[in-house]
Amino acid sequence: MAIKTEPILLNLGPIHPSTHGVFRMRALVDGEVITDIEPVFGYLHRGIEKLAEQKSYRQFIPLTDRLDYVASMNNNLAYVTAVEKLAGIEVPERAEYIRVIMSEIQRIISHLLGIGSFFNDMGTFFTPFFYMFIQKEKLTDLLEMVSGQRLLFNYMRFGGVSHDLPDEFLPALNTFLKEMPAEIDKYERLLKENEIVLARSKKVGILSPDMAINSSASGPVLRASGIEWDIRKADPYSIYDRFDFDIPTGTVGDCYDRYRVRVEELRQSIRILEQAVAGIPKGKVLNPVPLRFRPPEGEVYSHIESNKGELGFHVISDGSDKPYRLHIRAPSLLNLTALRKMLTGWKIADAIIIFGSIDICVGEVDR
Amino acid sequence: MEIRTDSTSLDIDRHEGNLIKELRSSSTKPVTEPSGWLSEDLKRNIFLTTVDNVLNWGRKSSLWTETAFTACCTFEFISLSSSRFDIARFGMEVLRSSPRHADLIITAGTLTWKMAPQIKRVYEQMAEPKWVIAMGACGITGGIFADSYSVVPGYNRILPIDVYIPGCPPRPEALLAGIELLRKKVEKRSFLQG
Amino acid sequence: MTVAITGEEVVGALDKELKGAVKSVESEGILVQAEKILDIALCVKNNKNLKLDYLVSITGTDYIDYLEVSYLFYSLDNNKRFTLKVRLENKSNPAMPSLTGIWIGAELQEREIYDLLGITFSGHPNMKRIFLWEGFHGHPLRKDFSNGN
Amino acid sequence: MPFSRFGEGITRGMAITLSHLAKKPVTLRYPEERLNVSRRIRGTELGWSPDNCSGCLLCQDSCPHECIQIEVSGNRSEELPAPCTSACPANVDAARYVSLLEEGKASEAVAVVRERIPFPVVCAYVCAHPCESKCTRGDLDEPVAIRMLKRYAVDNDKGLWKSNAKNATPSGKKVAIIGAGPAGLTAAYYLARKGGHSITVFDDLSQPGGMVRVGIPDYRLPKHLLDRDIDEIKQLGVIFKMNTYIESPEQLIKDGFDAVLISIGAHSSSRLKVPGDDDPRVLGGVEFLRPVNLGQKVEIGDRVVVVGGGNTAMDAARTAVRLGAKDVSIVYRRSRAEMPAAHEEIEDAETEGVKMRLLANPSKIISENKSLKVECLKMRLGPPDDSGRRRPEPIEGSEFILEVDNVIAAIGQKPVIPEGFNFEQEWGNIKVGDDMQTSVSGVFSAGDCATGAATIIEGIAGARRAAQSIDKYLGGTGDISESLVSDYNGQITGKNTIFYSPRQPLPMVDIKTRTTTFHGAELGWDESTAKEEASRCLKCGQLEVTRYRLDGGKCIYCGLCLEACNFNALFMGRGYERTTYLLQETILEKEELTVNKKIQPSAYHHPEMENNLPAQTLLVEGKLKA
Amino acid sequence: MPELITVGAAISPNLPWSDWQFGFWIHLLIFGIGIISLLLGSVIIFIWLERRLVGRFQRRLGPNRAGPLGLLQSVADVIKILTKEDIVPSRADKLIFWIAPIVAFTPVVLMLAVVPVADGALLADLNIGILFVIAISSITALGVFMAGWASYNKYSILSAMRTVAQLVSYEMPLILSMVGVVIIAGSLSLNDIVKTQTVPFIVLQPAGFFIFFIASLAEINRTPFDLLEADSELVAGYNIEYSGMKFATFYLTEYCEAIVLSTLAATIFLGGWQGPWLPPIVWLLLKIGIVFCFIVWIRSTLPRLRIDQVMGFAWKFLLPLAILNIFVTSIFVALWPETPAWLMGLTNLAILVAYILFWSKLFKPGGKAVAV
Repeated sequence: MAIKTEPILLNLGPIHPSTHGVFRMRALVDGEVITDIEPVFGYLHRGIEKLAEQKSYRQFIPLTDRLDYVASMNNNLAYVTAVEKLAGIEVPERAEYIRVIMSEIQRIISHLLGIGSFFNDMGTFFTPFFYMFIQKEKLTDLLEMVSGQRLLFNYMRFGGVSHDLPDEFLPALNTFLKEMPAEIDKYERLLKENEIVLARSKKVGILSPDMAINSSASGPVLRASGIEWDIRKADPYSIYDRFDFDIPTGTVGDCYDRYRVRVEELRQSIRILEQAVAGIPKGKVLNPVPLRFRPPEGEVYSHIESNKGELGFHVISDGSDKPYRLHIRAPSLLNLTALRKMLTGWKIADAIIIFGSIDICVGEVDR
Repeated sequence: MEIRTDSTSLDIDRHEGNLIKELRSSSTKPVTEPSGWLSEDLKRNIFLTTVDNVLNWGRKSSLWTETAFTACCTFEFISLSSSRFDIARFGMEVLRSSPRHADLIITAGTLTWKMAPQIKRVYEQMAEPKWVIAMGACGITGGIFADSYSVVPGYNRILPIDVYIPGCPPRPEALLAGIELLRKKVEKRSFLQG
Repeated sequence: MTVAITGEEVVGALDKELKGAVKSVESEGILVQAEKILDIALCVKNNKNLKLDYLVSITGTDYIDYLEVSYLFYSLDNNKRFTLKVRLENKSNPAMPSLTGIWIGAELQEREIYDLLGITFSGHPNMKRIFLWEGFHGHPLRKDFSNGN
Repeated sequence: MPFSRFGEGITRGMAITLSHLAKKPVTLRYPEERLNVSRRIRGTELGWSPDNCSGCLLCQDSCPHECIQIEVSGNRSEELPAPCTSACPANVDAARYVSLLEEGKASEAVAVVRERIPFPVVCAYVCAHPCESKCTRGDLDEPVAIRMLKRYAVDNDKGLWKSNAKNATPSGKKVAIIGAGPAGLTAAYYLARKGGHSITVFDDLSQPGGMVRVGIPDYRLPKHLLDRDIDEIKQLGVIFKMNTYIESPEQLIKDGFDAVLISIGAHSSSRLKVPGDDDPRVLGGVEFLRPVNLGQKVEIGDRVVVVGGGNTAMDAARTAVRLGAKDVSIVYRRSRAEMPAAHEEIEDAETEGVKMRLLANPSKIISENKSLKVECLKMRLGPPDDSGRRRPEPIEGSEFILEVDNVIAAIGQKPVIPEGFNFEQEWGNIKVGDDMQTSVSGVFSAGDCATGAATIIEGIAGARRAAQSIDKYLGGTGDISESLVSDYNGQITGKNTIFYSPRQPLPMVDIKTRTTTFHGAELGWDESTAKEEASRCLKCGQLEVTRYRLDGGKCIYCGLCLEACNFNALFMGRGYERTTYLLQETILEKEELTVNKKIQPSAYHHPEMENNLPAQTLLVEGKLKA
Repeated sequence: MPELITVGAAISPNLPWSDWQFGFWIHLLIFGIGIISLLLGSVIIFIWLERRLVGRFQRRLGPNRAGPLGLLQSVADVIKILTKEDIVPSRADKLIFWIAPIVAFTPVVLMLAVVPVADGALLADLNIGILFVIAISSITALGVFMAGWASYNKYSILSAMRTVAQLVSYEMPLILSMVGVVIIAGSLSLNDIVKTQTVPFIVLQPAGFFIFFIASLAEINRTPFDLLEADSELVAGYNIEYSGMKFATFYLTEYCEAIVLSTLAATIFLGGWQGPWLPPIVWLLLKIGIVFCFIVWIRSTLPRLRIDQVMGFAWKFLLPLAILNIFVTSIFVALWPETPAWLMGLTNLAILVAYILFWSKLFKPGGKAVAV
């Protein structure tokens, strides 16, 4: 005889220590088990797509930093390559290399934060998070040296990058690349075999491959379910076809696999960085373009492999100096499509872990 | 309205929508900053008793922040509490997520009208001696999103602000300077003010 | 390289009665009638050599005299890309069938288009505003939206 | 099962956290140990220097969300030289005459131009307009069409400049000028008007004008307009001796001339230097254009190929089209971005049916009786050479043959210096000191023959300098500046906001008349379009900035305004600890922005500061390097 | 009045005032004040120690600005919390809301009554010391539940449910692990247990100490079992609605529990006040400090377990081990009373290791998704 229980409507509300920003989940909870959960969006909806229609192409660049504020370089890259494809601007060789270096550094920073906050939700009192943060501070130093800012860089322009690398950038990057693999091994020893981590994340929140494809997930969430789809390999943009690296994929598609895929991607990014630093040529870094330049009329969709997944910019121009319509394909929003199916049936503690393993950034979800 | 489990999610949304509309129509002018103490110092420098000094010292050196972080400035606050710019030295690394225990709100991020009632409710729930730091351009005047249809142009529309920190995002040291300024303000608080 | 499937290839692959629904053919996609979109999408997804099983993104645009919704698909196996466009003339209350039946990925994006552009998708499990609050007047991405700030 | 090796993972994790106890904490002890931020930091200290700021409002326009409000007004106390004025080799005050034209004062505008150059009409039609490449409006969308505006002014000139032009008292000195090109005539004009010397100009051609007469085809500059400028010089009493070939300048000195100026230009085009280029059907660029411009009948085949990418090549190709050639193509060894010709010339040539074969270079010419076979090689652009242009490298085995009737080599001109001129020469040009005097005292030289083939405006500028030093040589003051228009007292109205507006379209004659006749291809503007175009000018350096409000609270320190300002007027400091109690303190007015000179400078978009600022503290080496 | 004296004599014979006329009252006074001041003093020190130690584990400095080396940091915290506004939610059940902190705090202090600070120097030398400790320690669960229930907040009710489940299910292993010690010591009084510990019982009873330590971690809601106020899930657990003075008591309870249970571990397993050169009280404080640092070390490394895994761990893993431990020690004590200490300890350790390896193969941490 089942005990009659009365469900509670619980708000894992906008202000909650582990919702990675202002994301809200209205959960109908029966004791500990979640019977139904409804994500509520819009607490950080700043109407960036509407603002884009009132700004010139160049004035929109600082806004792209604030989309996924942990992947500011990749947002810039996605937007700038889209407009370059539309207007046919070519980029000097050195600028392409600099863009790849910056994009990979940004991917390492974002994965470090993603993994760190995944373990924060699991309860380790900020310790692995701060170890990863020490590494992130080193990378932030490098990016601040290049662009002058620590988090939102506004570094890339149409036709290249705004400033050249200072001369002590490459040696500093080399020392970082030499010591980073040892750090990653340390994190592995700290967390990879930890029994409590295995108990909490193995076979939890499984996203089956066909459900992943059907719910248009992308990035580490899609690859953890075993589908080998990475834009840098499938549709190489910029000069990614010159570097050799491989795409880590998971097998089961549970929280543990998502964590493992992100750690492996750290190693692959280091491999790319080493090759890029070795091959960077001399030369100018920017083909200047007027402040209010007018791309030809037309429509373009260009995508890159951002940290959270496929970040696409659909730019529609009517020949004037302001974009007519600019749609941003946000990987974090689409990774959340299957959230309800992944969470129902699990307990609240698991819901936090599964949500943390998807690693969204609310700035990109709500735009 | 009592939100019961059987009420459909649509009318919960509608109820919250009305809250937002009320707040939006009522908060059109910025709330004046509690900066009375600045001028008071010049007029008649109030005599701080030793009890005041001890209390203020206690409050100053254990400010607990509320985790009401919204957007990008969050990561500058986290790097502030991380190993390099460690804020635990000022006794502030205790992040209490319940408003009852916290006594400082740092507005790390853009405030949208949909989020405004939540932030206002959290501020009202906080126990009395409480302060607010407006961090970053979005906190001060809405920053780059000031003229968007869904963004509150500056936290001072709904909260009285004690310290403004420009920057987008302000560096961790700028945040530390802001906190130093706030600690000076807490020191000068007299018991009479309650 | 993700190569775009041309409109002609897809029209060729469609069976006869769907051909009528195709209004115009562009280099990277086709423009179809709003009513027929469900079965065209189904046919495009299950067709053996097209296999466009991954819905990438849905973009809604307000072209003053009509609203256009463009769907972008990938076929992950043979690395192909294809766009499907629909135009809705009446701007007072535009409506079109929802694709959540075939792709779950369309759910949030269609809610976003409903919220920001005002196009209702019939058959959508949870058709309400996604970003703005329920009592918000108007749809921001319409060109005639006055910024009521 | 997760607990299968119970304890082993946990203990290894505990060991790692324990090992961290031994490591030294990386905490920065604020405020004692302040971080040395990057040289390029975009700090929250902002500075603005009123004397550099030209009031062009580019920073206000490039700010994504209007944090900068600027109010400009009337005349500036002391003028800042506008970029277009300083870009012009002859320093023509373009900024002033464009703002004059905004009020439709055409004759005052011409007077401003005449203050610096005697050939306003020639420059209005065919100048290479270096001023437009430096125009600040060019950074925003498209540069102001300064040359077209000058053409509008010249077409509607009422001759106001003549009224307040003053001739100097005759000095009794005699000066001989060899070569009646733009350089020679400019020197003649100034020496006659300001120096008061009696001038005799010798030239071996039949009419004065030099390269402007024989090099530039009619559709670009109708000859009667050239004569309008030359008549002004003739009225000064300059004696012209045409069809006379001077053997040696020393002889002239002996004949009683006190000084001689050699300005014979560069009239012989360099040869192709490929096997088979001695065939009569292979012509030099100038050799082909001279008879056409002098009105003689020139026979030309149906298929013509022009080698070269400069203005002369464009003129040769478009003249060939007008002479009835059916298939005219240009062969140039670099790509379109590197072509030295003005980009509107290239576009006009293309619209008139000239085909462009870029990245190709002739390697051999096989002459047969009925046609010429030109063998060309495809080229590839290598790394940039010291001149900044990328050196073309031939691709082996990529030969292709062009069947043509004529080949025109417009790859550069060299001066023809007769043997009698026995003084130092440098790379085929006459060597002159910085006072434009050759190795023989009393003999000066200016124009293409001294500097090598260059634009008309550079020749005029050289001639001005030569005239000054000749006047000084002859005992005069050497001051040839004149002010022909009353001191401009009109109130220049500044605009507080600038709107995006592209350049006015250049009206052209219909395509059929352009390809068959030599009538002028470009039509002038009417008054309203000229005013509209002139209103696009941002009046850099002419405006006084009365209010510069920057909202520090709203600013996101993205640096776009710094990148937009090319007058070095805005800078960000390295200080970042700017916190205030009151909202008004975050808003910076003009005073706060300029008064705190003690801002530690940041090198953001100021590359010259990159090396003399302290290096950044890097955690990369594992310790806080001071 | 005379029965007072006799009662006093029963307290502890060798204390100087045991035969005074009002010896009993003086004894109560001295030890009462001693325990309270020692506890609160050590709480202040240990809060500071924990924040510094966690900082050091994370390669950063802990609090060092409030007073020399940050020693006055916890003093500042206490001052601030005490003078905060004390908010009582309108819908809260006022009476229970007010009593809950007291009910949660007092048992913690009471437990120290039976802990010997030196030979015979304890407030009440009850011969049923351990029974008293166990009985008192289960009241805090009641206090916490009252707090959770009275503050009319969904999160606190959820965390109150979790408390009852966790604390109750970890009482069993806690008690049974102490039973092993009692069998060897032969007496329930803590003083006798300490005296019989010529060899600290951790050597004799490693399995017992293992169970006791893990169960006490669960009792005081410390990682890996800190589900009670799992700040990443249930925001702040039962003390969400408390602020000001009441929250100070809860904050104090949390740390006092940690100290009390480390004193218990010290007295029962590490030989209480016994130690070669230093005075007995210093030895006791030293051992408490060591156990507390071990707790902090665990807190800054391990993630948190899910509630059903915590339950499964208690009932399926610790309880059988505790019963096995009692069974083995009773065989030793009954059949070979004079076995050397090292042999007994070694067999106990062997059982512990064998048990862990064998059982972890079969042990399933927790259920999968519930079909909804």
